[in-house]
This record gives sequence, C-alpha cells and structure tokens, in this order.
Amino acid sequence: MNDISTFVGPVIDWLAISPLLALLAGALVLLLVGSLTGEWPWRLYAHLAALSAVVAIFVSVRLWDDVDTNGARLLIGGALALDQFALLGTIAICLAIVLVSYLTSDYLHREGVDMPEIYALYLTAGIGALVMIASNDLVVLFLGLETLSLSLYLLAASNRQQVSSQEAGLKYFILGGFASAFFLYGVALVYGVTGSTRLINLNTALASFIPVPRNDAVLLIGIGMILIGFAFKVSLVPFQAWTPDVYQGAPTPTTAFMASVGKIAALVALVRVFVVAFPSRSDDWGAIILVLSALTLVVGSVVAVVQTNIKRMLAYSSISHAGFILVGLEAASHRASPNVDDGLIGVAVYVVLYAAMVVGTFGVVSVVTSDQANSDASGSTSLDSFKGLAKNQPMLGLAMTVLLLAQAGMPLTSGFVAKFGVIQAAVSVGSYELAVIAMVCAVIAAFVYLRIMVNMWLADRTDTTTVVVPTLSRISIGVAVVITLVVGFLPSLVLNLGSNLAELASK
Amino acid sequence: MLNLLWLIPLSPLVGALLNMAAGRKLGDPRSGWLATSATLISFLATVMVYFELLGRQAEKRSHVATLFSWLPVGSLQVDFALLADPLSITMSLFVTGISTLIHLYAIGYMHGDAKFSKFFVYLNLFVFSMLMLVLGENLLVTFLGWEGVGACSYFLISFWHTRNSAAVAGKKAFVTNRIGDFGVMTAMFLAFSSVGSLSYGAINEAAHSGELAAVSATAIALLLFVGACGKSAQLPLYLWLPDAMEGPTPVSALIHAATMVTSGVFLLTRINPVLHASYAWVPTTVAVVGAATALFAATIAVSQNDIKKVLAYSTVSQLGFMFLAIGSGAYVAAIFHMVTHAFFKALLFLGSGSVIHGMHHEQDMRKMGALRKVMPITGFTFIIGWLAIAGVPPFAGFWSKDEILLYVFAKSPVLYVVGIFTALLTAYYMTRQVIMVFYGKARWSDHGAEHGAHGDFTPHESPRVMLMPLLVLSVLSVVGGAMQLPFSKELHFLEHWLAPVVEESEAYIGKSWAYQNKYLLLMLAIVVATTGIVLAVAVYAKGKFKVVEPKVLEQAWHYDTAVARVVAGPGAASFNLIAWIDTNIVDGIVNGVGQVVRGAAGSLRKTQSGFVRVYALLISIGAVAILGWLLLRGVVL
Amino acid sequence: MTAFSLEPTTSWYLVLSAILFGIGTLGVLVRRNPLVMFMCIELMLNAVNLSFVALARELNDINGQTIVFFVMVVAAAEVVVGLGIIVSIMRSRSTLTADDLAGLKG
Amino acid sequence: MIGASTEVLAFPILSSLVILPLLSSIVVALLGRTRAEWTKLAALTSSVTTGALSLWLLGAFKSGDAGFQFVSNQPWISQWGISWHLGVDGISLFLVVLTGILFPLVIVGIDPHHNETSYFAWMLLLQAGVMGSFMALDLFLFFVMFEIVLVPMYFLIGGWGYDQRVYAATKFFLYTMAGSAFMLVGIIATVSLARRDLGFVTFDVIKIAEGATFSTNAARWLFVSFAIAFAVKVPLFPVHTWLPDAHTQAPTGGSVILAGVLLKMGTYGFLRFGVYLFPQAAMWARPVLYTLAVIGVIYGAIAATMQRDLKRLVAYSSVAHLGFIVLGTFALSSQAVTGAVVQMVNHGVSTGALFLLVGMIYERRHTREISELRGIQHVAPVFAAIFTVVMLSSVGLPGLNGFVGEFLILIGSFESARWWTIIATVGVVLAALYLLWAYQRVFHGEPDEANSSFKEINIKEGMLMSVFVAIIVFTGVYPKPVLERIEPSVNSFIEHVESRTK
Repeated sequence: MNDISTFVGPVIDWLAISPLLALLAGALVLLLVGSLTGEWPWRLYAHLAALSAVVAIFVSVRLWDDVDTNGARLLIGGALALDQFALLGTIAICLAIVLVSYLTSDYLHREGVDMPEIYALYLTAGIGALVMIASNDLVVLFLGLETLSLSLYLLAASNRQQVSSQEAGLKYFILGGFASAFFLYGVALVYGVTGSTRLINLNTALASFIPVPRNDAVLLIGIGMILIGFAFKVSLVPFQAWTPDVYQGAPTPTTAFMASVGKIAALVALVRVFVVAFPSRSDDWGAIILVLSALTLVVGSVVAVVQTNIKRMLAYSSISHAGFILVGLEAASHRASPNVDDGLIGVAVYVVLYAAMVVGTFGVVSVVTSDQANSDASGSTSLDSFKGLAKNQPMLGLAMTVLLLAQAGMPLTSGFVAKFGVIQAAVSVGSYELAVIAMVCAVIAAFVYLRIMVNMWLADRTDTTTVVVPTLSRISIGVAVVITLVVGFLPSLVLNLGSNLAELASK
Repeated sequence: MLNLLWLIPLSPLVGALLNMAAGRKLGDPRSGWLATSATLISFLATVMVYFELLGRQAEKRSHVATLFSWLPVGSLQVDFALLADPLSITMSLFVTGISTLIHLYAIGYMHGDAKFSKFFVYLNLFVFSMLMLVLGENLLVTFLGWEGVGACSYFLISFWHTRNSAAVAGKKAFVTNRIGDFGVMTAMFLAFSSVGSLSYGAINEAAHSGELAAVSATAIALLLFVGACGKSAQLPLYLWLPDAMEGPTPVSALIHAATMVTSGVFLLTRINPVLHASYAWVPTTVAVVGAATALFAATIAVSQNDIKKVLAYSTVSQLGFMFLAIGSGAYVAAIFHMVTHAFFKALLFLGSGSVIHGMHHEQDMRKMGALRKVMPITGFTFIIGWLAIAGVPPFAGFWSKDEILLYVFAKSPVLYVVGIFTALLTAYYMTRQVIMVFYGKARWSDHGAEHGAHGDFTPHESPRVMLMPLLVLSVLSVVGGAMQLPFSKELHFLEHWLAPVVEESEAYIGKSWAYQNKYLLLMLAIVVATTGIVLAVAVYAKGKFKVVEPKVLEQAWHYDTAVARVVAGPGAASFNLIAWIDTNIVDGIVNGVGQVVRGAAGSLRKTQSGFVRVYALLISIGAVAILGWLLLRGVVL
Repeated sequence: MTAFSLEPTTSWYLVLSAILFGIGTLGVLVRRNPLVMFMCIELMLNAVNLSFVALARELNDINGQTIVFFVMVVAAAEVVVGLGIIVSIMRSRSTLTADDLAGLKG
Repeated sequence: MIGASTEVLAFPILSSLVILPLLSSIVVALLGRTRAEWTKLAALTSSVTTGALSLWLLGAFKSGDAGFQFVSNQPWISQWGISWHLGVDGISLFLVVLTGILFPLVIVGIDPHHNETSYFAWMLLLQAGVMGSFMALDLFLFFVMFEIVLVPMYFLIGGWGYDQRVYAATKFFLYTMAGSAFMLVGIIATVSLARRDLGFVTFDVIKIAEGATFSTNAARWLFVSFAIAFAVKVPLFPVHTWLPDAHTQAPTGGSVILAGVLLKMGTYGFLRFGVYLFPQAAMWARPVLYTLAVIGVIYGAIAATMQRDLKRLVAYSSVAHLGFIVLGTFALSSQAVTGAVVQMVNHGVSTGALFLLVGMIYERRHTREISELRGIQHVAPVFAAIFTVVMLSSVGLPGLNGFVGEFLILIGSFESARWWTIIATVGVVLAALYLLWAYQRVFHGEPDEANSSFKEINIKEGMLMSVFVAIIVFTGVYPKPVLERIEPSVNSFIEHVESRTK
C-alpha cells in the first residue's frame, strides 16, 4: 500500500499517446464547434475527422521507427503498451476512420442529413479501439472496450428514420452490455486469484502459481468469461447472432466501420491478452479457440450461402473471416513450437488487410444500395440491387470483383496473403486439421462471392437508374482496391513490418 | 535397283496427294488414269526389285531400307524402315499388279460418279497403306499400314455414305477390325517387353534362337492371330466382310478379296518362327479356326442370292483355307493360295461388277440369267474364274488348294475331311452362281420398269477398259498354278523362292503317308470338284432335284443377327447404365454436397430468429459450454 | 472457531455476487421489456462490483475497489446511451417489447 | 531436372511470356472503354507476339539438355523464401509452345459475338496464368498461377457460355478451388517440413526435391494433398464431373483452351510436383492412380458413346484420353513418361481442333444435338474431311499424332502395369466406337433440309484448321524432333525418382 500523502502520478509519455490525443482533439472540436455552428461547407466534418486520423497515422509512423530503435515499452505506469503490434493496429484503425468518414460523407449527403456527431462518434470509437489494442491492463482494456462499444451502439442506431437501424442499435446495445458483464466478471475472478489486472503481473503470477484445485477452476472460469466477452465482440459462433442483424440494420458506412475497426480492436486485444497474460494456460484456452474457430468458420460460410441481402452476406462472411483469424491465434497457443510467433504475425497482418478489403466492399455497397426501406430482410440492400452493375458501372464492378476475390482469398490479392499467413502459421505448428477445415470453408465462402459476381456481371440490370459514384467514395474505394492489389502482388511490403511485430511490450 | 524400294509405296502416295490436290480439276477420267499410272509405276518398281533379289543367292535375298528413325525413345528404337525379302516382294508384286488392273477397271466402273477423283484418292491411299503393311520392317510400320488399310476400307465401304447401310457397314468394318487391332497392339507390347525390339528380324531371331520363351511366343502368336482374325474375317470376327460389299465393286475386288483381307495370313507367315516357337496347340488352333471358318462360310454361300454376297462368303471360306494351311505349317501353300485366290477372286468380283454394271446395279441373281449371250466376254472370263475356284485342273485354284489339302492331311485327316467337303461345297455354290447368272432363261427382261433408264431393258457388255483387266486376270487364273507344281521338286518355284523366309517353320511332310500318295489325293480332289459341279448342274440347270436353300443358311446361321441383338440389347443397356450412373450418382454426389450445405444453412439460420432473448440464450449456452469444460479442467487438473 | 460459524466470510459475498449475476443473466433471457432487460444487465454489473469489493478486501488491495468506481462510471454511461436509444425508439411506436423488434433475422 | 538453371539469358524470355499477356490484358481492358474496335487488334498483336516468342523459345531450346533452360530467378517474397523462378525443360517446353500458339489461333479464329473487350482481356489474363503455371519452379508461384487461372476461365464460361453457363462456371470454380485448397496446405506443410532438412525456408521445387527427405508417412500425406488438386484438374474419375458441364457450356474458345492447356496443368502438376517431390509416395499411390486412370479410360469412353450432345461427347473423350496420360505418368518408364508428355500436347491439339469443329457446327446449325445433325459430309465434304482427320488422330490412327503418345504410353506402361495397360488398350477400341458412331450419325446419311443448307468451311476457318491438321500429321509421321527434346529431361527425371525409391 503506497502512502497517500506522497502521491505521485505516473510518468506520462505524451508523444507516445499522441495518436489518442489527436483523435480526441478531433472528436472534441467536432462535438463542440459542430453543435454550436450550423452545417459546415465543403464536407468539412469529414475532412476534419480524416485529418485527425491522418495526424494520428503520421505520429504512429514516427513511433514505429522509435520502437524500431528503442524497442517496445510500457506507458503510463504500465497501463498501456507501446509496441509495433499496437501501432500496426493503430495505423489500420486510423486508415479505416479516414476511408469510412469519406464514405459516410457521401452517404449522409445522399440521405440529405447533417450529422457532425457521427464523425465525432467515429473518433471516440477510434479512441476506444486504440486503448483496447494498446492496453496492458484488463480494466483499461474494459474501459477501451466500453468506449468503443458505446460509440458503436449509437452509430448503429444513428439513422433515426430507419426502424431497422433502431432495432440494430437496441439489439447490439442489450447483447453488448450482456457480454461485457461476462467480461467484467471474468476480470474480477482473475483478479481474485492473482491479485492483479496487469497482463504482465498476471503472467508472472500464473507462472509461479501452484494450482490448488478450487482456485485453478476459478481462474480458468475467469479466463473463460474474458474469452466470452471477446468472443462476442469478435462475433465467434455461438456468440455471433447479433452480427448479421446489426450489420444489416446499421447505416452501411457504419457497418463498414464496425467490420473494420471493431474487428481489429477486439482481435488485437484478444491476442494480446491471451498471449501475454495466459500463456501458462494456453493448452486450456487453445482447445476452446480451436473449437470456436472451427465452428465459426463452418457456420459463417455455410449460412452465408442462403442469404439474399448483400449486407447480411457480407456479415456472415465477416464471421467466417473471424474464424480464419482465430486459426492464427490457435497457432499462437502452441507455446512449445518454435514458430509460435507466426500466429501472432499472421493475425496482425490478416486483420489489417481484412480491414482494407471490408471497408472497400461495404463502400461499394453503400454506393450501390440505399438503406431506404430495408426494414424487411430483403430491402433495397438485397442482392438484386447488384444485378448488371458491371454493365452499368464497369470500373465499380471491377473494383467490387477485386475486393470479393480478395475476400475469397484468390492469389495476387491481399486476401490470399492474409489467408496464407494464418494457414502457414497453423501448419508450421502442426495443426493441420484446422488448416484444412479453414481452406474448405474458404471454398464454401467463395460460392457467396461468386453469387455476387454473377449478379454483377452475368445478370441484366433490373432498374435502369445509373449508379453514381461520388468523388470521396471513389477515393476510399480506390484506396482500398489499391491496397488490396499492391499487397497482393508485393506481399513483402506488409511482411517487412512483421519482423518484430511479435515483440509485445508487455511480454 | 534395291534403292527403288522406297518408290514402291511412295508413288501411290504421291498419286493420292496429287489427286487430293488436283483431282477435281483433272476430273473423270483423267484423275483415274493418274492413279492407275501411279500404281503401275510402283508395280514396275516392284518387278525391278524382284529381279534384283532374284539375282542374288537365296540367303542374301533380304534388304532393309531405313528411311528415318520414327519412335526413338530410350530402349525403344523404331525405325521407319522397309524390308525387301522374298515374302514382302511376292506380296507387293501381286498387290501392285492387281491394284493396277483394278484401278484400270475402276476407271470404267466409276465413270460418271460424282466423287470420281476422290474414289481414286482413297484407292491410291489404300495401295500405299497395303504396301507399308507388307514391306514394313517392323511390327509398327506394318501396323501403320494395317490401320491405314483399315481406314481406307472404312472410307471406301461407306463411299456412298448417303446410303445408310453403307455408312453402318463402314463403321462396323472399322470397329470390328479395331477389336483385332487390340490383339496386334498387345502383341507389340509383349514383343517389346520380351524381345526389346519390334523389328521382325529381332523377333524372329529371338524366336528362332529360343531366347523368346515358349510362353511369350505363344501369347504373341495368339494375340497376332486375334488381329489376323479381324483383318482376314475369320470366326468369330468375320461379320464385317459380307456387309463390306456395300462398297463399290472394285473395292470389294481389291480390298475385300485380293489384298487387304489376306494381310492376316501374311502377318502370321511373317512371324512364322514365333508361331513355330510357341506351344504345339497354337498352330492347331489356327488350323481349326481356319477349317471351321472355311466350312461355315461355304455353307452360307450355298444359299445367298446376292451375286456379291456369294463371292464375299466364298472369300471368307477361302481365307479359312489359308489359315488352315498356316496352321498345318504349309506357309508356302498359304501364300500360293493367297496369290491364286487373288487372281481368280479378283476376276470373279470384277466379273460380277461388270454384270452389276451391265444390269444397272441389280445384284439379285434371281433377276439375272442367260447373261452370257449379252455379255460374252464377261461371261467367258467369269466362267474361267469359276473353274479356277471350283478346283478344276489345270486352273490355278486347283493346284494351290490341292497343295494345302496335302499338308492338312499330313497334319490331321479330320481337318482334311472338313477341307475336302468345303471344296465340294465351293464347287457347288460357284456352279450355282454361274448357272443363275449366265445360263437358264433370262429373268431380267421383265424388270425393265424398275430401271426406267431406257424403256425395254437389256443388259449391255461393259466398256473395254473394264474388260481388259478381266482378260488379264483370267489368263493369270489359268496359268497361275505354274508357280508351284507338285510333280517334282524342281517345279516348286514358289517354295524355293520363299525358302529363306519360311523354311525353318515349314512343316516337313516328305515322309508322311499323304506325301507318298499325293496323286491319290489329287484324284480325290478332282472327283470332289466334279461331284460338286455335277450336283449343282443337276439342281439348278436340269432341275433333277428340288432346290435346297434353308433359311438358316441364307440368314448365315443367324450369327450376325444374334450378335446385333446382344449389342443392341445388353450391350447398349450396360452402356446406358454407366451413363446414368455418371449423371445421377457420381455427379449426383457432387450436387448433393451443395444441397447438404444449403439444407444445413437453412436449418442454422432458423436460430437467427431475430429475438434478442434467443440471441442472449445462445450466448449463455455457449458460455455454459465453455465454462463447464474449463471447470472440469480446473477441478480435475 | 467452530466447524460451522455464521460469521460471513469473503466467499459468502462471492457466492452472493454469483447468485446476483445469475439472476441478472436469467432476467435478460426471460424478460421482454427492454428497460427491464437493461436493468438486469445493470444488476449483473453490480454483482461484479460486489465481488470486486469483496476480493479487494480479501486481498487487502486498493485497486479492486478503485475498479468499482470505473465500472460505475461505465454503467452510468451505458444508461445514457441505452436510454437514448430506447427513447428514440419509443418516439416512433407507443408500446415496446424486445420481441417487437425482430424485423432483422435469418 | 537435376541440373537447374543451366543458363541465364540476357533477355528474360520466360518472364516476358507471362508478363506480356498480363500487361496487354490490362491494356485491352482499359482500351476497351475508349476504343472498343482496337481491342481485338491489341489482343491479337499481344498473343501473336507471345506465340512468336514461344516458337523462338522452341528454336533456341537446346535439345539433348536435360536441365532447365532460360531460367530466370528473382526473389519475390524474401521473408517466405519465395522467388519468381521460371524455367523450361523438355517436359514443359511443348506445353509452353502449345499455349503460345493455341491462344492466337483461338483469338483469331473465334468471334465472341458480344463484349469483345472483356472477352479478350480475360483470354490474355488466362494465357498469362497458364504460361506461368507451366514454367513456375517455385511452389508458391505455381500455386498462384494454378489458382488465378480459375478467375478468367470462370468469367469466360459464365459470360460467353450457353444456357447452363452460370451453373457450369460455378461448379468449375468451386470444384477446382476445393481441390487446390488441399494443395495449399500441402505446399505449406512441404515447405515447413523441408525447412528442417534444408535449414532455410524455400518454395523452390528443385531445392526441396534435391535437398529434403520426408518421412514416409508425411510424404504420403503431402502427396495425397497434391494429388487431390491435380486429380480434380486432370480430371480423374471420379472427380471428373465438372468437366462435361464446363466443356459443354463454355464458349468454343473456352473449350479449346480448357481442353488444350488447362487440363494439362493437372497432369503436368502430377509429373513436375507430385512425383518429383515425393517419389516414394508416388510409388506407393501408383496402384490407385493406375486404377483410377484406367477406369477413366474405359468409363469415359463408354459415357462418351452414350452422349446425345456432340460437345459433351468430346468432353468425355477427354476424360478417357487423360486417363492414358495419367497411366503413363505413373508408369515411370522412359517411354511411358515421354509418351505422356507427348500425349498432353497431342490431346491439346486434336481435342482443341475437335472443339473448334464442333463450334463451327454450332455456329451453322445452332445445335449440338447429334440427332439434329445428318448427312453433313454430303453438303460440306471438305469440312467433313478435316473432321475425319482430326477424329482419326483422336482415335489414335498410326501416322497421326494421337497414336504416338498413346502407343508410347501403353508400350511403356506394359512393363510395370501390365494388366492395367491391357485394359487401357481396350479403350483404344472404344475410342473408335464412339467417335465413328457419332461421325456416322452426324456426317453420313442423306441430309434433311435443315442440314442441306450447311455451309462449307470458309477460308478463315480453313486456314485455322490447316494449322491443326499440319501439326497432327507432322507429329504423327515425324515425331523425332519432339521426342528428342522431351526425352533427356524425362530420363533425368526418372533417374531422380529411381535414386529416391531405391
């Protein structure tokens, strides 16, 4: 117990947390000024949000080099970790914010509403996400999680005209709260057994922990509950049920945001927690991950087959992607194997690349479809709205094709690099069966993407209205496609980053 | 002179190519003349090579001309090479010779046909292939020719392909031959794996030196015999030959009487050491099959009414004789009969062609009769052919057939009886044919209506270009026997000539009873022949006895129909079954997987009911499962 | 100390919190009214708070108790957001049970 | 096979064979939006250039050299030990050349009728992929090419095919992808296992094959994972059913390419990767593959006999022919393997030609139903003649190319797989049956009025076909130049296998 009278706050490396600050600043400005002034001209909301994200990216890049030279370290008395694993996530999240903001700008412009708060929420959600992926303490992690989730609840419900949006928001909110309660309880139990919530301390404590039956059971249950909390966020079967509904109901740009930022944050945090804090119990949680991953892969890809709503399809595909990413985590649970770090890297690379793909994909969706009157499952976001798209808008069709092929894991796209990474990790630690399951599910999932492509290329357009692709959306989609292709042809670009990704500050 | 060897096959090939290119322009009859001269050239070349060989002493009468290396892969080194030795030259002599005559004949016969030049393209192509077959230095080159003649016969049988029966007959011929080819190919594989080469020299040498094990020799011999049965229309594969009569008559004469169908006999003679080295029962098998075919076909020929069908079945029967000879180790006799048969059977076919031509493509003998009055030359030559085949001395057929029967007797009297009885039947049905066509009352005068070409219908003699070959061939049919006369060793010209090729395997009958009393057998043969003729005359000309032509014979013992029924029935059914399995089971499973996935998805999505509490329930279930498992682990440790 | 004493020990509180958490969970599963479901979630969170306090006491460690304050703040924030959403839904329709909102499914 | 990278040319011809079509496909795609009429010209120039390059390759290829020639080897993904490693030896040479000349012919000869731009773009992309997979000496690179080929083919079938096209295209895509899913795992496993022997990560086929040794069990699993992918691609019975649909529904050009080169990626893969990397496992799997191959031969022939659709018939005949190739591949004798390689090319030529002809029939009559066609030889003799030549080459008539490969395969397999070979030889008989029967029904007989207007082959088509006929006859009569280029590589390949299976 330290003496209250001589209280000294922890040293704060302001530069190291400047990405957070950048986003925070942007959020505050948007909220305060946005609420005080009338509508801003020239899409300034979007630009401001993007700007702060870009600033964050630049700082992160600087930090990256810093870490390269000085190595990974802890911040704010060990609350946060500064390492490339986190920084990569940070960059990806901020990039996603930029792209999504531009998509949103066009989306709102089309829907004819003016909502600065949306961008503010993106930024706050981003803050939450950044905290999650960097957090070195379960409680800090919880705070980040809640910051992110609360913003997402609001975003999901943000379209007040749409009953479906409201419904999505409510479902997400109730279930999210439900799940985070589990998470918190897990934290409590772990805390109870080890007397700490710091990841490193947990690790050391557990390493030197002589298991007493009752206690160990409590610990494991704690770990399990934490896992459940994550499983919900990452939407692993059977905790995935909310995903399709929310993805479909939420405004499309928001869906893109959830699918990218939400996934990155949850997955990176998940990996960090389990690899850093609970390696000593890896054979316990590794088995669960194995099962969850397999279930998620199968259910996600199979159920996607019979969907008729494009957003639902992509939701299910994102579920199966989550399963794929877990293959990497499962590999990381084989502590004995020398190649255990491949899993870590695989996951990191996968989430980042997936974020780019999925933003692009939903970007196209948000351009092509409108959320008007999609309260019923097959609204105007039904697959039919893609009929003959390629004839109507060849370049857009081509972009969508590239993105879909990437999601299917076709070579020469980033999707293949991502899949290759995790499969390689799984195989190198010898979990062949999971690798095979994953590949087979990839085939099933491919059918879904083929269906979309068939509608785009081989079907005739039903409605004659030509799709207009606004400039900003054009930019975001373009960026996503370029990333997808460039990484596909030159994977070295991202793999070079991978060199010391695995050096987690908290290890 | 031997360097002319390559010219022998080349010139017909060139002829074919020229006609292919310019035949349409040359038109009728010039393209015909082109083709004829092409074959004539190769005939002359053959003659020169023949004399060249004749000039050498016996053991040096073999020359290999390698054109280029064909299939050189590792231990397999197959050259595209020609072999000139007594056997191959004998073959190519009569092949080229008779082809020349038949080309000539065809100029007249095919006159006015729309596809005149194309006919000669095929004909030349056939001659080329046939020459490759006989001149080939190894099994593969022979096989090239073997398949080539098959293809050409396919083209020529279905030459008038708008006629469905012709199309079917062509296909039937090719496919049936393919069954035989299966034997030849497998024989080649076996030869390569046991001898390491495909050249006749090596194989025969191996067989001779005993390096080739008896069992492999047996297998090779039998497999080649299967092939021979296909090409030479022996039981059970003879079916295609009678149908092959759908082709124009010159084709029937050239391919399905004189040359191609004898290539089976040639092949077995070619590899006679292998046959010799194989188990003793192999030649017997060959002999039995031959005898059976001879008798079988002869019985059928007795009650055919189509002028060409009679000749077709008689061809099958005569080929049977040749195999009977081979089986009895009488290779020389086989070749001898092959040659004489080529003479008189070609003659007969061409004669029948002339008749058909004169009768405006009427082939039913019941609508003929007394034709010798209107077609004197045709009639005359045909009658010579008849005497030859009937085995009346001194005509060619008599000598060759007698030679065979001599050896057969030495081998087994039973087979001899079969042979002699077949000879009787041969004499009988040929006489029947001659009488029906050329004697008796004219039954064609009242068929004018059908041939509305010109009001009152009278058959007419064929043009000179068609009669010339007839005359030449009839001369040959008369004197052909001189090649090999039984009276003294000196007169065994053919035997001496062929000695280098066959003498090791040739059966030695010098000591046998048959040889001691060969003149007795000679007499017997004459008696039999005359009996046959007299019988036929009595029945058909004098009407002493009532005609016996049982339906079962006319239907060829229902063999063909039975086979057809099997193919169309169980055969087609099983094929359809496989096709059904493919679409419904093999592919059904594939599509089934898709269905299963959809079904699973359909039931899984039901859990996605949209009710929050259900979702919460799912979460709780998952939680319980995970926690329960961990609890277990924790407590049990 | 006798073998059985009614002196409440830490484990009592832990068990209590576990029970409360269970009740909360059950409530979410069985109740239809979003507000009540929401309250059940709050109940779960507070159950966790209870165990945090108990454990902090047991471990004699201040952090456990500070965590509780964080959680309270988070809970409060959730109230704001949650009520916001529910109210905005109520605007569009008079009565509301969670089952009315099942347009999105499949 | 043993002596890799014998020489490095100044001009990276192999890379250009891949990159040229790739770039030009992009160019065509972009051109199309502005100047649609130029696209065909562009596609043509590119494909003809590629063809010329491949012919130059044929000329410059040093026959008698067993090793890889024109090798180009640049690091690509150094972190994973992956390199852009291309090379040709006797085994791949003619497949490359075939790819080189088949595409221009298809692009010249067949008119897509609609959406020319994208059609040509896909075609060129396809060519790039096929070229790459025949020249790749890096497992990763090979997989990339092997897989990427699906995309253009999918769009070609789906976009320009016939009524069932979407079903067929999807089936093709998923079936093949499912196959290669296993191969990807196999490839990665191979590499990570090889790493233990080599001490470094590499996807280089030669390095792995020469340097690494796998435990019997591992090798078998790995071989199986490769074999599944290749078996689907070949296709072997019983995973062949995508082929008839794909072939029947694909546009003529698609079918020609599919039969001509795409299927060969399977048989080639068996040879270059399956057997080369895991000789013992291949020996162990031999009986199964023999059996499947022979079943394919007989079964394919029987199924072909019973087809009512001419194109479907040809498709099933492919199943039969490729059975021969697989038989030869695994017989592992000098003759058999050489024959298999030759047959890969020959089947490409003759079946490609058959599909072209069937396509012409469809162009004229708008049906492929055999029962609808009759007596075509009467109205179009030249067309019929060409068809006959091609058909006879497919039947395997000596003197035409089909015979060379078939005969070498059979005579080479007889030693090691006697009974299988004998059964396979029955397939030769059946080949005559189904093709001649079809020919008789389509070309013979009296044409009804629908067929009596059947147009004779025109100049363009004639020129197109004459190329095929020329190859067919030349290879049949004088195969030596082909054989002597193939054989050395085959022999060293077999030496490698034998040295490993001792």
